[in-house]
Amino acid sequence: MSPRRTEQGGRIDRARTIRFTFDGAAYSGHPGDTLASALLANGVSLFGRSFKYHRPRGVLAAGVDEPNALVTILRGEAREPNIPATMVEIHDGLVAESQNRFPSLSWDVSAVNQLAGPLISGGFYYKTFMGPIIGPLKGTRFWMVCERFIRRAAGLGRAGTVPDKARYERMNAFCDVLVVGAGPAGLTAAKAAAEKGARVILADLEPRLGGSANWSGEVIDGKPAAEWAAAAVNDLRAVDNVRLLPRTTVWGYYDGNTLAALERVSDHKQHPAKGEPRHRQWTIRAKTVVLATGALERPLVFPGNDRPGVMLAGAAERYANEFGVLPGQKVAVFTNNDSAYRAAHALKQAGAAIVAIIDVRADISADMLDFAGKAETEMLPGHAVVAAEGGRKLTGIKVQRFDAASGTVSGEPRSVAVDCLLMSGGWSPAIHLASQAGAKAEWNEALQAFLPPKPTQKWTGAGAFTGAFSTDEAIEQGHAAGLAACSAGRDHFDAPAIEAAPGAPGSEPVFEIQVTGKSFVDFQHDVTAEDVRLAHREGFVSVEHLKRYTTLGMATDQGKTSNVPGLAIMAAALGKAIPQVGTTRFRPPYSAVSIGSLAGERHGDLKPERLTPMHDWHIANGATMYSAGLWWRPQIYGHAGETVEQAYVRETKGTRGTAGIVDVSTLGKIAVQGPDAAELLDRVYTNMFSTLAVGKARYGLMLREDGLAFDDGTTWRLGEQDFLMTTTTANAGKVMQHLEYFLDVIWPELKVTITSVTDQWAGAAIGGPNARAILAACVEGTAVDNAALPFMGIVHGEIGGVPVMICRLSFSGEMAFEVYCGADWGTHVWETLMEVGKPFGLVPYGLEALGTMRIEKGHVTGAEIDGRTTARDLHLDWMLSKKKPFVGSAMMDREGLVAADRLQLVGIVSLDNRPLNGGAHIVEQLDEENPHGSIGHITACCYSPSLGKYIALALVEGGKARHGSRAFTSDPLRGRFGPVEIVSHHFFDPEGSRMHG
Amino acid sequence: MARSIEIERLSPLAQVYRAGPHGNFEDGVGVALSEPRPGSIVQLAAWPGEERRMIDAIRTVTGLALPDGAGGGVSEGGKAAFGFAPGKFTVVDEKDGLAAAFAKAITPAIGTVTDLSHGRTVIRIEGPEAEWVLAKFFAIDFSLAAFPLGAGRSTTHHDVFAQIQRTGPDRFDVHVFRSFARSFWTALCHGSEEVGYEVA
Amino acid sequence: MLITCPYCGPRDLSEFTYQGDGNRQRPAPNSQDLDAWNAYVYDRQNPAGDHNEIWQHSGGCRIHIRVVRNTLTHAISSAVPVRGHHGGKA
Amino acid sequence: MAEYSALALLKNAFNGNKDWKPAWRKPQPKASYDVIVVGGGGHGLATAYYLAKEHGITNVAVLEKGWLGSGNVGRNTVTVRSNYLLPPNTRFYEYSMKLWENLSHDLNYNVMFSQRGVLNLAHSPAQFDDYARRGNAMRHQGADSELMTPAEIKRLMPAIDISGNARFPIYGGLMQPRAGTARHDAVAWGYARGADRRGVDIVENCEVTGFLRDGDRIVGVSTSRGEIRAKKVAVAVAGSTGRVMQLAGIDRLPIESHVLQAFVTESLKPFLDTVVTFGMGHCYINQSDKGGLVYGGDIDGYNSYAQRGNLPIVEDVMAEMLAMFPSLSGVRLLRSWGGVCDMSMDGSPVIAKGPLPGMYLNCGWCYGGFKATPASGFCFAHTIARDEPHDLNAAFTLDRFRRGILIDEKGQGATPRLH
Ligand SMILES: Cc1cc2nc3c(=O)[nH]c(=O)nc-3n(C[C@H](O)[C@H](O)[C@H](O)COP(=O)(O)OP(=O)(O)OC[C@H]3O[C@@H](n4cnc5c(N)ncnc54)[C@H](O)[C@@H]3O)c2cc1C
Ligand SMILES: NC(=O)c1ccc[n+]([C@@H]2O[C@H](COP(=O)([O-])OP(=O)(O)OC[C@H]3O[C@@H](n4cnc5c(N)ncnc54)[C@H](O)[C@@H]3O)[C@@H](O)[C@H]2O)c1
Ligand SMILES: Cc1cc2nc3c(=O)[nH]c(=O)nc-3n(C[C@H](O)[C@H](O)[C@H](O)COP(=O)(O)O)c2cc1C
Ligand SMILES: [Zn+2]
Repeated sequence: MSPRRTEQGGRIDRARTIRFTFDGAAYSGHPGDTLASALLANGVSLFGRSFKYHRPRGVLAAGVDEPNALVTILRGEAREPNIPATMVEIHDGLVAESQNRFPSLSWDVSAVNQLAGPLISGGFYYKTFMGPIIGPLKGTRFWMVCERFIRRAAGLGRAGTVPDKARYERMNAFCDVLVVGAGPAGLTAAKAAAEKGARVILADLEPRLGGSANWSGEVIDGKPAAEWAAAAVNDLRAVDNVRLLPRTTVWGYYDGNTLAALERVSDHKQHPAKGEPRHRQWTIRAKTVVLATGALERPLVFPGNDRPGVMLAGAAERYANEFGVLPGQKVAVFTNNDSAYRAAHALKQAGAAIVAIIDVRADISADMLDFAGKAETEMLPGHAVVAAEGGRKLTGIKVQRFDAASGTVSGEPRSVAVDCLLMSGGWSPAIHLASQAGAKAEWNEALQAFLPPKPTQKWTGAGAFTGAFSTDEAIEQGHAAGLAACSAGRDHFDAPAIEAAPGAPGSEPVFEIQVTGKSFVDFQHDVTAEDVRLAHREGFVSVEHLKRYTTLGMATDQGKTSNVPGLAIMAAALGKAIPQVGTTRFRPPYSAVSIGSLAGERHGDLKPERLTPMHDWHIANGATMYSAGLWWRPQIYGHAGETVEQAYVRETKGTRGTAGIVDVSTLGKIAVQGPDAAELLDRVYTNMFSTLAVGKARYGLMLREDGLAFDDGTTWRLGEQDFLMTTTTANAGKVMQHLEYFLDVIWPELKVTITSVTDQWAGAAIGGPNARAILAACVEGTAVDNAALPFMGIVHGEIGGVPVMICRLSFSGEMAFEVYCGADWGTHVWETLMEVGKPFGLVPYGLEALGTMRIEKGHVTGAEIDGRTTARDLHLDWMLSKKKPFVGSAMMDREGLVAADRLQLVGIVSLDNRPLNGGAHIVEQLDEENPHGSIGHITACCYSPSLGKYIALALVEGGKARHGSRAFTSDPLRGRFGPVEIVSHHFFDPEGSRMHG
Repeated sequence: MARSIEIERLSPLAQVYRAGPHGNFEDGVGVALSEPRPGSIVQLAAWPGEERRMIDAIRTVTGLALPDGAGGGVSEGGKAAFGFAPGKFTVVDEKDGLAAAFAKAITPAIGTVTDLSHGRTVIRIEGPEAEWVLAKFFAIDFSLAAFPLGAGRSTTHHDVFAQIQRTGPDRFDVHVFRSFARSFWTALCHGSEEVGYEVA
Repeated sequence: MLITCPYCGPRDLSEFTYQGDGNRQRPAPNSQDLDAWNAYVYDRQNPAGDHNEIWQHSGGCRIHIRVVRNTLTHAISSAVPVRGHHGGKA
Repeated sequence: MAEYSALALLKNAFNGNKDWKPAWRKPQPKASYDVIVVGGGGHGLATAYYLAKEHGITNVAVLEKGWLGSGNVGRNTVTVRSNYLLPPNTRFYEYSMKLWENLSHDLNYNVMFSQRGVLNLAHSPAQFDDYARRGNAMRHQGADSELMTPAEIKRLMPAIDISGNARFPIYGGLMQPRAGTARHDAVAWGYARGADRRGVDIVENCEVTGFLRDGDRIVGVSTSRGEIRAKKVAVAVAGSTGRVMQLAGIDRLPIESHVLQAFVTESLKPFLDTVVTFGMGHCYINQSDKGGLVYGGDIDGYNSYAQRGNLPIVEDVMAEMLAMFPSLSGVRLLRSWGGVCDMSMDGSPVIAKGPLPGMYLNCGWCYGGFKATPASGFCFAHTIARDEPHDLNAAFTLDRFRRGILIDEKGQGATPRLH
């Protein structure tokens, strides 16, 4: 047994031993230990190095407020930096490392930074590194050289670079009452609400529910408080309207009483169960919340207060009572309030010698003096610690007479040899969650603490959170809050009897002992009291300026211990009262949250995949798949040894030579049904649809309200009141919302139903000289000749025993047909077509060939309808009906939209027979060295097998007027320059003789 | 599609549907996952004021008597129906032919019928942990009090739109777009591993 | 944030799409009044306080909802369907 | 006031840093000024600075309702770039970049402008072409840009996932090497000190609560610290544009105020030198000199003046961050916050005279106005001093919407949440 482990007591399981490593050295501890308690028990005093000065640091706290003892946890190659050792439960095989030290924790070269202290005081970097005005280091160069070193010196832990395989999950929960904090107040609140039948969730960030009852040493209803709490927890566990969430930090209080909580599900296990996540991110929608988050102890500010061995009094008490660990053998206590006396007592009972209690207050109540007597200690009222000494371990302190009213010290300093100093600067209620909405905390002079703001959401508070610092008040308030939360009236409450140590709440308004030496306010960030005063001198006097100028409160602990002392020192410098200075803004998260948990199930799988009905066929037949939004689509069906260009050229030639087939299932399909369906279409399309005959389709163009082009596609009239609209793949969702908006908001009088039927239909477009013959060979129940199926006609029939709907329309420019069938039959119909088409030379083709054929035809897609072009720019003005208003018609003729210099659609032919690049620009005068004078850019390009040339579509200033003129492609990014000719965008078969057949 | 089609329908889940127990099942499975594969799914939309007649038509065609109220529904004897939006209903039948039957019963004066038999994939999750697993995906309250038997809910998991009907005390039918079905199924299986699951 | 859909009940923000200022008036379809169109398409009320706005329950029943929401606190004081349907009725 | 320099630092270190003086004075507002700038953000302060420096107009007050820099200048993700597509933007932001490159010197204040590069990831050939178009547009306007291959990207940031089996594999990227980051607060403080040194009064805790009028004309403001008259009143209040203009009786503008959240992780040893953006969604990350990863994503998507957001966006941003860097799941989010962005109807700003006589308006910065700070101040000062726009801001008018002369980088039209 290590010298620091107490003989008995504590809520650890001494019967079992756990082995773990810290910085490569093997240690052991017990179930119930944290990494901090286990290391302390092993006599470790040095845990880490501070951020700026690399000062040696030990453990300050015992919980979530720890600023110093940060470690990196390793899980295989995955790294979790900056975890407070106080929040790590040990398990067999745990591997932890210290941080921010080189080469080792005990010998760190950067500790020389301490010498440069005054030089690198708050904000020093703003005042220097501006560099020379001329020469190679001018401008920002000099700063960037210096910055490299600063960056290397800064930072705490190291992040991993190997993907983390751990599982993270999200969970949605609903409840009547969420109780945050399972101390005496929270436990009582949960019980009261549960008894009224409310659905209750009780969350606490600690593994062991019970809060301070686990270490207060008090007696409740005749039982040690910890046992009382354990019994209460058991009662709650037994009822099924309560969910207990230990290891769960409620970290965010969002709108609508939505709270975010992080459950550390399996961090404490060596081997998580199968499928068990590491972290679970809870989103809890609570009708009401009980905030019972307790209070956090504050340090005192005096020289050397950061030495390993200087610890918060409450933390030490907790180590002794909850973990059976003695933070020191020779202990002094330094306080401005009564609560630390209990800590002295606890440590005394656990076997330490209490050398002295140094209290800034000159007058101490008889109760407390009496109580101190039991700790067999020297009492030093009206004294202060003016120095804590030692390096990696505390060796002693210096004490001087202190006058609290004037804040001055007097008399000779006296040295006291101790290996541990407990300090208490009073308590700050953990009001973070209540304050996240931005409401102002209220300063309480008696308690010297900020109390919760007025509720901005539906919560009630209880216990130390409200400033009620005694257990009987906490329990009383907890009960009342539990009832109030489920709108139950107050009833008779048998409050338990409590035996507690004496002590009044509140503390003396002493935050700093102002003597020479480095006195730390923000431990992790090395912000000293002098830094606060420097900020004051330089005019950074608003608390928010103070924070930003010194980085006070910006470390991983977010100033849980440091904020109040910091602003108190600023208030003193300004000669103002603390509430006039105010606090900085509270923000989520309450304590740091793993990014993995926030990504939840999306870690490793960002978005779902959308697959067409024929997806597996494409894969089986050699398709290279292309991610288009969420969809996967065949890019090419490459043959062995083919380049992409060779493949699409072959597929294009095959289609234009014989026949080709392409999966068009991804096209957006919207059923537009009802008596006013045609009317709606007339209003949203630029052209007329009410005149369309049943059994016919029409190409349509939609504009946005602002008159710019929005989307295009064909719409099929399947019945008098029944249309099937198709949209581009990318815009399917947007068009759907566009229509729904108009129907709901603008034209509620229209009787139209809009339904997304994209997934109902499998679609295959089959085109080419043999397309009709292939269909004729397999379609039953209808003819497909010109008479039965003219251009833009629709017929119904069967292929392979499956009902199909066929529309004759063409994107490829060939005689082509779109064949639609029920999606579950898509593969069957596709395979039938392939089978029947084989003797006709039918080839499947992908997006590249599709793109090639549309470029040859000059059809536009999203690359041209890019939200900045008008119908005129795209030469679609023939579609703008003059007979009716339509969405966008009023705005489409604004001066900027009809200007002569607008970018308009043209064709481009490469004159040097080299490929063109998408995104290349077009210039009139080539200047490779200093490119300028862009007149437009290429939107889509390909090798055109039909023309035997590299061609492109482009948007170019002036457009049509340039047809036949020479220009250059200018693509400095890819070093591609060369002559081009600007031509009409109709490259191929402009009369459409092929598709009309 | 009045007559039955002989050709087998291909489920989007076929490639990933692996019958048997999975995940942490050693101490029993928390949920069973399956694909009921109904013969027909239709969506019905009533014009404002015609909801009553629509509900009557549903009863005439399917024999299902829908309760009043938003999201109300029933599920019995291989058929199910529920409201999913104002005046809008999803009706499911293990047999095909529902769209044709409704096309006769619902006149243009009442509303519209849209066949989605192929467009939606129904995934069934059943068992003591069904609520727990679904709560990993959807931000709605699955407790019986908030989500009564037979009721339907429209909701989403990120990009995946879903209509969910409670078809048993611990059974839910989740309707998703067919194109997303495989992805969602895979995610659902993944999320079920913790409680152990069996694919029926 | 939770928005109470008149049909579906309280639902998470993630299920909704914001459709902006609900005070805008669309001119008559054949109106040639460019100022009115400009006001409708481009100008927005942007108050600090209660804002009359339109949301779509796009991840749910897909109806549009007229919501009065305070832009300083995000508190919602009313949410009714834009269209004439009544909440709670099938 | 003392020059800042390494020498001054050393000298002060020796006497306990006792001699440093306030970075700017805390004057009482005078009864009248030549120019009042409403809003002590980056743009307002830069405007005052350039009014003094470029136009010799020093009888200027900057009125700030809270503490200086409490707006977006003090809460942004610090990315400075000029990688815009459309000529009016490319030109303007490239000019801004040039001012940034010399700003620390100009201000005698190290704003920590660090040209560490900004990389936009492309996830498909189509997106790559789109970026190439933008990169080429930049090159044709004299800005720098380069395309990068996945292997080059991997070399630059070893933790990035370039595996082909990522849901959205990385196809390449568009890099602007001269782009980078600057220290947000330092920009506000540096401009404040610079303007103050030239005689400008910077008045904090002075909220403009109304406008003084002479007929149509704006002749001053009423404030929480009394009435102040001015020949010219310039409004540069970013996210508060709607509220402030309402005080002048203008209750509709082509502006919506939206909340944008930002995030910072705990400090890490150097992990990421370059600013990087994800292409299949909205997420951008850089690492601060302190070691925190500073990152953000899309706006929450609803009108708000609350400076705080909600969970859905938080989760989206984290998921996208891990799609790029799947090793970061164990790294922890330290703090999140929000700022109110003045989203315009085409995503581009307004720097113009008007809309009322005696008034000048600077707004519409969406979530990209930090990088604009120097050029915005420069152009706004020019517009105020000369009563006509500089060439660089001539396109940023308020009437461009009505006239259809839009500057719509994303092609999203009048849906501010999509810009
Ligand atoms: C989270 C976030 C991330 C961003 N990231 C980037 C980025 O990476 N790169 C980039 O270029 N841009 C970014 N931006 C945008 C950029 O921060 C802003 O566009 C820019 O700061 C706005 O200009 P400003 O600095 O003048 O605004 P602000 O700093 O907001 O200044 C406006 C000032 O006006 C004051 N004010 C308001 N009303 C009154 C009144 N009635 N009286 C007196 N004063 C008043 C405010 O208090 C405020 O201080 C981001 C914005 C946010 C919110
Ligand atoms: N001056 C004093 O003497 C003093 C000061 C403070 C507290 N106390 C003691 O505090 C007790 C009050 O009981 P109580 O129940 O109010 O507080 P408590 O400290 O016993 O319990 C608070 C609990 O809330 C948990 N918690 C805090 N923030 C959380 C979050 N965001 N998410 C999840 N859990 C969170 C903590 O882990 C803790 O277990 C009394 O027993 C009293 O003796 C005394
Ligand atoms: C670039 C940048 C880096 C930041 N780094 C930190 C940080 O390391 N620690 C921290 O607590 N906050 C950090 N913040 C956030 C600020 O604390 C603060 O939340 C933000 O400036 C908004 O102000 P507010 O929260 O007071 O409203 C950072 C902010 C910015 C803009
Ligand atoms: Zn709804």
